[in-house]
Amino acid sequence: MFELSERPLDGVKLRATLTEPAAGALVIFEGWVRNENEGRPVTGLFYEAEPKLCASEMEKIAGEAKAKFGVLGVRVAHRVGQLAIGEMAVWVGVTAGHRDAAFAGCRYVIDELKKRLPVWKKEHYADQTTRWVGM
Amino acid sequence: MFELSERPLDGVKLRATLTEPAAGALVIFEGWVRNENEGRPVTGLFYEAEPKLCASEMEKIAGEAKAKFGVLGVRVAHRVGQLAIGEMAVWVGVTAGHRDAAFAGCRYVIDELKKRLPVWKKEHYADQTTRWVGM
Amino acid sequence: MKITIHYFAMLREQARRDEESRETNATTVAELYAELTQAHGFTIPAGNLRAAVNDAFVKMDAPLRDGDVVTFIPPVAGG
Amino acid sequence: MKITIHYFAMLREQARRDEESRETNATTVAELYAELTQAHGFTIPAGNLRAAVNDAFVKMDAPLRDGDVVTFIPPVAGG
Repeated sequence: MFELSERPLDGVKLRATLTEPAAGALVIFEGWVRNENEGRPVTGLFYEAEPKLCASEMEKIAGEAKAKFGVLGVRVAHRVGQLAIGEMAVWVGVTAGHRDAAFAGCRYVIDELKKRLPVWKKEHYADQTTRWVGM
Repeated sequence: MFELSERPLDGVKLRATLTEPAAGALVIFEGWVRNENEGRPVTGLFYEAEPKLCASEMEKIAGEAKAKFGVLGVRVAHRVGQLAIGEMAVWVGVTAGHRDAAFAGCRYVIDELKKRLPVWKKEHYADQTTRWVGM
Repeated sequence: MKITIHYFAMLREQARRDEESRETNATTVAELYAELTQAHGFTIPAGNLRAAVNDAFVKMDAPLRDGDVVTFIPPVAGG
Repeated sequence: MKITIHYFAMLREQARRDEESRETNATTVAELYAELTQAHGFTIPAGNLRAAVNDAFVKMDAPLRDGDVVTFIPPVAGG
């Protein structure tokens, strides 16, 4: 259900794990490394994570999404290591019978993930400085 | 920005058209043919569309999404012809700087598309009967 | 005057054709649909239809001109 | 008693290590962090941290036992 990867995330493989005949809607969220943050030019990001706590926390979040919204499948992958502009940092896919639940569930999973998952991000700026986001 | 296709939709190619360095979020909606509707077992769907009106109406909807939510890119594809259970009927991808706009924009596009796009759907049921949905 | 009509979905099936060219005295889209309902036995009420003339959506009381291409839009169900 | 500590992100950089084993008299996670802050010059306030003991999240006043593995969780920023 969840994976951390040091290599580029493969959306095609992740999506393939979610197919099922009762699903009428899939909503995918992808987070990409963008070229600026809060007005500062960004050249790249470094992500770091604690694997065991990530896995257990994601199981909880997925369970909550299923209980709250009745979604069918939840699949999440997060990249770690050094990422360039345009690379995919996170992939969240949620299936449901209909689109209301799929949208609500996908939004819930990415919001909770950002609040709760032990993942850290260091921004690299065009002026060669770096910053651990939120610290 | 919009295409109708008689062949399976290629999410990888569609997504590739949306990459840009200022985008931090991509939200994709996929509509899949599911195995039941309103309690009736479904064996397949037939989709039909009016190409010119679809293209002009999708241009309007995409423009509205950009104006309302500040999204960066909008890409939509709709399948036509006979589809089996599990096949993708529609693909909507919306990019934005951040996830709020990407979610709101994607939701807006699929909701408006379903209300306004000249596309029609005939359901095929397990008991061999068929029905034009909504007529 | 001569009007070309394009049919889709249930209208296409009930008219048993994709399109037709027709001499008509109908002066509006709504009048044309009433005439075609007589001819083909359409079952979709006019109030549930939209229409386009020459690739642009119009109201059902839009006037017709010789050579117009009319598309009737049954209730849509994309996605 | 002996405690193993795992460091991530800014704490890893400031401690200049991924982990360490340490003899300590700290009786709670919070006391341990205070001691480590003295040793390594951590700049993240204890109030901004979460912690896990033996792979489960705990409160900062959770007690420590000999052999525990403690992970300090700086403010997260995934996605």
